[in-house]
Formats: sequence, structure tokens, C-alpha cells
Amino acid sequence: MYHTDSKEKEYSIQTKDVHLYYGDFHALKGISVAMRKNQVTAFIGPSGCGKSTFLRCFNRMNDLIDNARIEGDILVDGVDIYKTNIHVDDLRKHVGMVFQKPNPFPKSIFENVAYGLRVNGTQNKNFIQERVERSLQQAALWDEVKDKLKKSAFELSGGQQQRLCIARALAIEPSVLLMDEPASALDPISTAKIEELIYGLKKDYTIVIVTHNMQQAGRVSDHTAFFFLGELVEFAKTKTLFTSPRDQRTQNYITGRFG
Amino acid sequence: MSFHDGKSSNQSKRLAQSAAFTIFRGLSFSVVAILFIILAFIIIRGVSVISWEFLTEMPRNGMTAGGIFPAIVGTFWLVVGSMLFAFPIGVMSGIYMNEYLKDGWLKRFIKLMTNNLAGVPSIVFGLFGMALFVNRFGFGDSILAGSLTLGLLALPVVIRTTEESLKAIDDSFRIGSLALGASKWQTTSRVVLPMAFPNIITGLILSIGRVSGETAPILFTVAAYFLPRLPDSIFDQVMALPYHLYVISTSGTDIEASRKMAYGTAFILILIILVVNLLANWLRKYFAKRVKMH
Amino acid sequence: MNQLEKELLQIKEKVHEMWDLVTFQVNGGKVALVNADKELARKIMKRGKKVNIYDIKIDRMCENLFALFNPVAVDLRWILAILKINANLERIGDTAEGIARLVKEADNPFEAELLQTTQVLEMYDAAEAMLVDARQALAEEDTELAKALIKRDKILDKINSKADKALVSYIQAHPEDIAQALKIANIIRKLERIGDQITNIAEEVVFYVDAKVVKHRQKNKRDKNRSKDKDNDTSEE
Amino acid sequence: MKRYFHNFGERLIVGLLTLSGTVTSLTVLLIVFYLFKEGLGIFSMSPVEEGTAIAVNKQNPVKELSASQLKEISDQNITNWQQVGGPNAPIKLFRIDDITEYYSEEELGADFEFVPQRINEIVTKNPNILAFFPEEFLAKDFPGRQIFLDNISVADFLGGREWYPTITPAVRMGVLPLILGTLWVSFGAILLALPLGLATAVYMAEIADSRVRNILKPVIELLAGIPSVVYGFFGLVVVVPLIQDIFGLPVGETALAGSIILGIMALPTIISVSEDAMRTTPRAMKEASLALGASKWQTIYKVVIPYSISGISTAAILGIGRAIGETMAVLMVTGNASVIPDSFLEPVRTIPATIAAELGEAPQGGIHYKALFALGCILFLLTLIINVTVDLVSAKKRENR
Repeated sequence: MYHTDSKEKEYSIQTKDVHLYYGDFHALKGISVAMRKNQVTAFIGPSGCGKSTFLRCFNRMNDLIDNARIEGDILVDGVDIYKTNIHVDDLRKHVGMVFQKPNPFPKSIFENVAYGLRVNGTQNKNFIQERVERSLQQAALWDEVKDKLKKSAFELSGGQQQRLCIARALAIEPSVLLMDEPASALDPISTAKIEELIYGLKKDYTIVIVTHNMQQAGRVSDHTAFFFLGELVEFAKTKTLFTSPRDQRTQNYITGRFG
Repeated sequence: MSFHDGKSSNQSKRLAQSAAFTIFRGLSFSVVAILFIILAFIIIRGVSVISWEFLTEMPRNGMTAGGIFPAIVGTFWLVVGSMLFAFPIGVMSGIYMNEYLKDGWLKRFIKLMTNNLAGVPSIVFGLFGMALFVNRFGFGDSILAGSLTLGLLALPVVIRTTEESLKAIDDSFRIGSLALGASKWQTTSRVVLPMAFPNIITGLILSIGRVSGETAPILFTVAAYFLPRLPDSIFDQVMALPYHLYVISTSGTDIEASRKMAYGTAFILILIILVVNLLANWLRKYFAKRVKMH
Repeated sequence: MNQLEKELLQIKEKVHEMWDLVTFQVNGGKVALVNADKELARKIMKRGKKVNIYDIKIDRMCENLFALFNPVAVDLRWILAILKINANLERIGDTAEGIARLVKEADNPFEAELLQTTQVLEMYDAAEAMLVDARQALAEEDTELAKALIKRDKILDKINSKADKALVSYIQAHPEDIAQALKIANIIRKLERIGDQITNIAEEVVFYVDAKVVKHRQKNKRDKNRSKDKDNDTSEE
Repeated sequence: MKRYFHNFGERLIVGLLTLSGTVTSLTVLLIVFYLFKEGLGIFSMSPVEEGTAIAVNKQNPVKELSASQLKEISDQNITNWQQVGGPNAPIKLFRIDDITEYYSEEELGADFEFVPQRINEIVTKNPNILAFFPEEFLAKDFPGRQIFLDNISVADFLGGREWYPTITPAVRMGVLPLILGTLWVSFGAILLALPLGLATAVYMAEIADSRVRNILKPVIELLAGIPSVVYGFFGLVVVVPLIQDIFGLPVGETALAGSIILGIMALPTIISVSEDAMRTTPRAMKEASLALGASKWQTIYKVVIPYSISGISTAAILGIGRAIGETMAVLMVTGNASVIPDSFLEPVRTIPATIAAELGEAPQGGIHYKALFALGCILFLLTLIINVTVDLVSAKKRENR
């Protein structure tokens, strides 16, 4: 039943035998994985294992690196995103991203959220207004900032800035939200807030999150993928992976017995 | 879903981008073209003038024939003299400012002064050199006065180079060394300076290029219009390449006749800069490779 | 409410459902005993299987929670307590099932006098009440109630220790009912065990709420009391 | 003992370093001191050439003349005393060389010992005379009235529209044409260099791939290293004739030629400073923009340029600074006419070029010498303003972060 067409449509991201090279360095080695719609998938693994690189394939952020070369198929909502007629900025509109460190623009809170709309050609003021408000609400930030939308985004705390960045990503209504260690630069309280947010966003978005923090993967994700040395070692339901991993390397990693 | 339907949601956005990029690429290449025109022009016209005689003989016939040997020697001594002055003081100042000077009004003051010195036009150095070294100290027009003036000109460059190189060294190395009980100077001399050395030396070499091409500061402090002999002491006047080029291209006895000499001189000046830049680049790569090997 | 709290709540609900089952087993046992209702006894035994499923389910939920949420402090104590409460409940269920089996296997209804003289029904009442209170103590984080419960276990102990004497005199009076009397003796032992298991639950409640370990202190005290009373009790496993 | 020596050595080194560190500051203070000591001296000097006496007949009501009137008179633009507040009579100009028209050599004496007496006679005889003669010939019993000119005032110096530092009898020292010439040429240069430089910086920092960048970077460095005299030479032999041909001018040495050469010379500064500024834009910020579906170009003008705007301003200001202070190249290509420019196709003269061209001929300690130092002061102040502006701009940038 997993091979029927109707089932295929439930996958938001599918990759088939993806290889990625930085010059001579083989960074990703034949990764095939399928991520369901409206689920949270976490990528874990030691530093340099390729999890961030893989994440950045989904919105073609690796295009920015001069000597990166990619092979294999990556399908987002059934479309091969490395096909030649794909416009990369349209893809990125469709696949939102939140980064490791909060990176608001040096603009006002409002303008930060409106940025994505403006660069994509939206000019209707009312529409922008509404969308900004809704995005901030979705990011659970509205109540904290509604009285200071014109203030600089840098006046917010780190955790608030990160939620602002999430709101910014949500404003252009992506279907997939990529999160590259979104809480690694935050304190535990802010981290908890971000994680709560992820639960809430799950019903509208497909979320892929890279995290160094295994507990975080455990807390927020439905499925977890463990990467090691550019390989996908294990991909399973998070509960399964954390209680009874099949691969010895996964076991060693999640128990902290890494050589 | 719009990202895969073949045509874009934002056609104008893409158009603006390709237009902007085309313009920028065009302008950038025109900058490169300008440089190549200048270089090519002078090299092509100048290279044919170069001969053993041109390099080793005195100028003759109102500087329309012969060579530029005294100017080469003069520039050499000026570079040596100014660097003898600027290197030690500049490097030590840089070390002092980055490693020893604590944040506060003194540091701000010295920084401000250094920045100002860097921005002072070279002709003002010439004026100052004339007032202080030539007249006040009574050195007269001499290699000493010229070297000191050029040295002052190079000083802020050397200081800034040193400072930037030191600043690039991460504080953790200093802290690591201090934590092992090393003194401040031991830390500076054994940890910080060796790491900063490649950048400092590259910067120093580039400042040689700067000094060798300066004309304005030596106009009134050392340069001789025509002096077909070599200097005997540091109180002698000398000819210098850049000034020589200026003279024979604007006020020689027979400007048309000396044009050939001018091309040759300009070529030598460019050659010096090329060599200095290539050397600096090579050193940069060499040191980078060595660091990687460690 | 954060995700951890949601997960904890789910476990809590499961525990309460299990508690319902176990309460039914204990309470039903008394009714079956009095009425010699073999049908009810069978039902109780059947319910035991369901309790076992709950036991495994709750264990699995706790395991996942440990693995995925790394509970600390009160959450950690709660989940540790729940693990043990779960085990104790399951054993209470098992014990109640054992009583039900005795009732089912009994040939004829138990003699009223026998029930009377051994105070087995009073014992039953006390155990039932303790089970209810233990549940309340857990739900309301009431450590006073829990501590009181631990003391109330003595009532069962007392009845238990008196029961031997009562049984001996009953058997001497009614030698024909010896089989019945032995069954009752067995039931009394089992009830006493239920009391101990409820005590364990109460101790876990205190541990979870106050972060205090009361079990050994209580047991030591109890042991001392026992040695003073010079009782030769074998019900402790 | 060893410990003590160790401390001593350490202290010695610190002392040495401190000494070096203060050298720069001392140098700047010395420069300021000498420049201003010499330069300000001009305001306590008379514009009249040292040792020259100016005199009129006693009857003449004119008691004072300004330096500019004096020049007009000697250029014969003013020929009647009325024009300078005197009676309606033609001005009879007398210079010491003219004395031979009045007297024979014998009458002047073999060693010119009778000259003062003869001058007395001439001045007394001619009521409309204006006489210039060396002070050594001024007799003790001089019957005429000597005229003294006011010292050069700051307003005259800065606001004067004429720069004739060597004419007799009285020099004209107005630096306005030089200041305007400097600003004019620099303005032209920046007009050319800024668009080119910024475009190149944007291209190098954001658009070009690393291969192209690795070629461009050393090329720009090379452009920065070429001596100004070589640029001047190139301007002289290529740009100047080209301008002459294209615009059909009598001479090609114009402000335009200066601006072109200075523009090229300012390019490396503008490019490297603004490129560095753009490169400091955090990668995260650019990625955030791209991840929101912005195109590369949108990211450049909406994120990179606003972020690095203070660095870009710094680049522009430094470029202007480079252009203002540049000497040799300008000297060689701008024609050096000290007139206030009103088009780019006229020759102009800049402050640095003036200093370079004239200092060699100015007698030490004289008014011309001092005037050139005063020009140096102006130049120094201009660059000081630029440096302070740069400091303020970059301080603002730090604040923004």
C-alpha cells in the first residue's frame, strides 16, 4: 500500500539516492528518504554528518556554495526541484526556512515579516497588514509585539527574534518549513517556546528540523533520521529510534557512547 | 503551488535582476579594461626602451638619452632609508596599540592621530618634511630628509597593517598563553607575533611599493632635477624614479625627445609595483599553505 | 500546556482507567464472596487480562516518555512513582483475581458465621476504602491522606493477626467446613497483601509530591511494632 | 635576581613600545605645529613685496590703497585717481626702472648714491604720481607720502578670487580659485568613480563567482599600487590629447582630464572599502532573504546595501579624500590655471598642485612660501574633516549593530 499513487501524494519531500559533493568531498552519500505531510521530521547526527547540508538541498540553499554539486532526485510535493525550469526563488517561497541564529533584518518588526511579501510582489497594504498580524499570531509573538511593530527587530530578545524569523517565514505561506537548529542559540525557556510552536505548526506545515540536541528531536518530531558521515544510518518513528534503534551506530550516538 | 508551473509568478523581478547584473558586470569589466589599457600602454611602449644601457647609465643630452641609473639608485636608497625608519617604529607602534594600550581616551587619541596621518595628502608630508628636516634640522635636500619624510608617510600604513594582523589573532591564543603563566611580552613575542608574521610581512612589502612610487614628498626634500652621479652620503641629493618621470614628461629640455625615456621610466615603476604585488601574493599563499600543513 | 504535560496527562488517564478496573476487581470480589456469585468471579478474572494490557501499555508510555522527554524533578518523580504504582496496581489486580478464583472454585456459599468471625468483610471494606483514598491522594497530591493510609494498613494487619485465632476456633467448632475455612484464611492473607500494596502506592505518592522517601522508615517502624507485638506474621513476602 | 632582570626586560620593552606608539601622535602634532606656524605667518605680512616702498605726492588725498586696487593700477585697468577716491587726474605710474627716463646715469651717481634724492624730486614734481621703489632708496627727508597696505586678512585669503603670488608691487593671494578647483576636480572624479566603483564592489562581493573574484581582487590591488606619477604620465600622453581631439580644445589639459585620472585613482579605494563593507553583511542575513524567495538582486539592494551603507559612505568619502589630496597626477594633467572654473573643459589648478608647482620657487620665509604653507593648512583641515566624518560614520555603524 505504500507504493500506490494516492499514498505518494501524502509525502511532502521525497529524495532518491541523493549525492552531494563539495569539490572532492563527498558530503552526502546516496540518501533516500520520504517525509510525510504535516509531520515533523528531525535530522540528528554529529557535526559534519551532512544533516544541515541535506536540509539545505530542499530549498536549494546549496546553490550559493560555489563548488557544490548534487546528484539524485529531490521531490517537493511531487516536483523535482533540481529540474531546469524550476525558479529557485519560487521554490524558496514554497519551502520556508528558519536558521540557526535568529537573523532578523535591521528593519522594523513589521517590515521583517512583510519582507517576503514585498519581494514577491505584494503591494496591497491591507493584505500585508493582515498577513503580518496572522503570521505573528501563528508564531505566538503577536501579543508581545503588537504595540511596537514599528520598533527595530533588534530590540527583541533572542527567543522573540527567532519567533519573528518563524513568523517571517510563515508570512509567505510555505508548505514546508525547514528549521536549521532553530533553538541552538537560545536559552531553555525560549527553546521550549519554539518547540511548542513547532507542535502547533505541524497541522498546517510539513516541518523538517535539524538539531544537535537529541532530546529536542525526541520532544518535537514524529520521525527521526540519524545521519553519520554523510550517510543516512537510520530513519524511523522517533519513539522507535529512541527506545530501540536498529543500528548499532544510532545506539552509540543517542546513548552518548560515541568513539 | 507556483514554483513548478514553468512560468514565474514574478517575471519582472527576474528581469530586473538580469538587467542589474548585466550592468554591474559591464561596469566591473570596464574597470578591469581601464587597468589593462594603462598597463598595456605603458608596458608596450616602455619595454622596447629597456636595455642594459638604459638601466646602468647616466642620463645624457638633457635627459633625452642615456639611462636612468642614478634615479634607480636614488629610489633604492630612499626606500631603504624610509623603511629603516618606518618598519621598526611602525611595527612596534602597532604592537603597542593592539597589545598593550588599554581602551580609553589615550587609545582613542592615538587611533585618531594615526588615522589622520594616514589621510594626510602626500604633498603635506612634503611641506612638513621641508619645514622640519630640510630647514629646521638643516639636513638640506638630502637622502636623510627624503627618507624620513617618506618614512613618516609609510608609518601609518605599517602601523595599520601590523594592527590589523594582530587583531586577526583570536584572543583565545593570548588567554591560553597567559593562563600558562607566560608574561605579556612572552605571549606577544612567542604566540601572537609568529602567527601575525605572514600578514605583517605582506603588508610591509606592499608599503615598499607605495613608498617607491611617491613623488610629492620628495619634491622638496631630496629629489634632484638632474644629477648624473651617485650619492656619497646620506646628506647628498639624489634623483628618484617618480620625480624623474615627472621631470622628463613635463619640464625636460626637450619633452618630445625625452618621451622615450619617460616610457622606460614609467615601465620600471610599474615593474616595481608588479613585482611587489606578486611577491606579496606569493607570500600570502606560501604562508597560507604552511599554516595548513601544521 | 506543553507537550510533556500533555503526555503526562495521557498516562494519568490510562492509570485512572486501570484504577477503575482494579477497583472493580476488588469491590466485585467482596460481592462475589458474599453472594457466592461465580459469574461475577469469572468476570473479575477476565478483567485481569485487561489490567495486564494496561500494565504493559503504561510501561511503554513511561518508557517513551523517558526516552523522548527526559523528564526531570517533579515530572521525573511522578513518572517513577507511576511506574511503581502501575506495578502495584497490577499486583492488586492479580491478588483480586486470585480471590475471585477461590470464590469461583468454592463448592458452596461461604458460611455467614465464618465471614463474621474472621472479620473478612470488614477487612474488605477497609481495603476498598484505602484503594479509594489512595486514588484520591494521587489525584489531589494529598500527602496527609497518603501518610494516614500508611498507618491505616495496621487495621488490616490487626484483623489478619486475629483471624488465625478465630479460624482455629471456627474449625474446631465446624470441622466439616475446614476447606472453606482454609479458603477464607487464604483470602485474608491476600487482602492483607492488597493492603500492603496500597501502602506502597501511598508511599510513592508521598515520594512524588514531597520528594521524601518514606517506605523504609515506615517499614522499619512497622517491623519494630511487630516485634513488640510478638506476632508471627508471614504475610510479608 | 633572574626574576628581577626578567621584569626589567619586560618593562624596557613596554617602554620602547610606548615610545613608538606615541611617535605617530607626535608626528601629527608636529605637522600641525609646523604647518600652522608657517602658514598662519601670512596673516601678519604685507602683500607688498618685501623692501618695496609705495608713495604718492603729499597733495594727493588718497591715503590708502588696497592690494587689488594696486594690481588694477599696475595692470592699467585703473588709470584715474578718481577711481580710487582721489581727484580727477590720471595716475602717473613710476617704477624704479623708469628713473632712467628722467635722469641720466651721471645724475644717479656711479653707485646710485643720488637715487633717493632724485626720487624725492620726481615725487614732489608730479602731483599725480604713484611711485614704487626699493626701500633702500627711501630718503630720510622723503617729501611724499608713503602708502602702507593692510596685512593680508583671512577673508582676503579665503575669499580672494585671484591667485597671483609673485606679481609686483603687491601680490594677490586669494585661494578661492584653488579651493574651488580642487573641489571641482574631486567632484568630477567622484562622479565618475562612484558608480563604477560601487558597481564593481557589488559585482565582486555578491555576483561574481570566486574564480572571477580571485582574478579581480589582485587587479584592483595593482590599480591601487601604481604610482600617481605614472597615472599622471598616462593622463598626459593619452587622456589629454584625447580630450583635446574630442572636444576640439586648444589645450587638452582640463579639469575633465584631472577628474578622469583622479577617478581612476580613487577607484581602488572605493572598490575595496565598499566591497569589504558588503562582505561584512552576515551570511545569515542574506540567506534569510533568499530563503524568503527574494531574488539575488532583491537581496543585494534590500539587505546587503542597506546593511553596508555606512561602509559605502566611508568608501565614497575616502575616495573624495584621495582625490582632494592627490598631487602629481593633477599637476600633470589639469593645466594649472588659477581661475575659478565654470566648466569641466577649462584648465584648473588644485591646492596640492599649486604647492608642488610653486614651493620650489618660493623663497624660504617669504610671503609666497608662507602662503603655500597656508594652503597646506587648508588641505590638512580638509582631510581632517574627511577623516572625522569617516570616524563618525563608522562609529554610527558600530552603534547600529
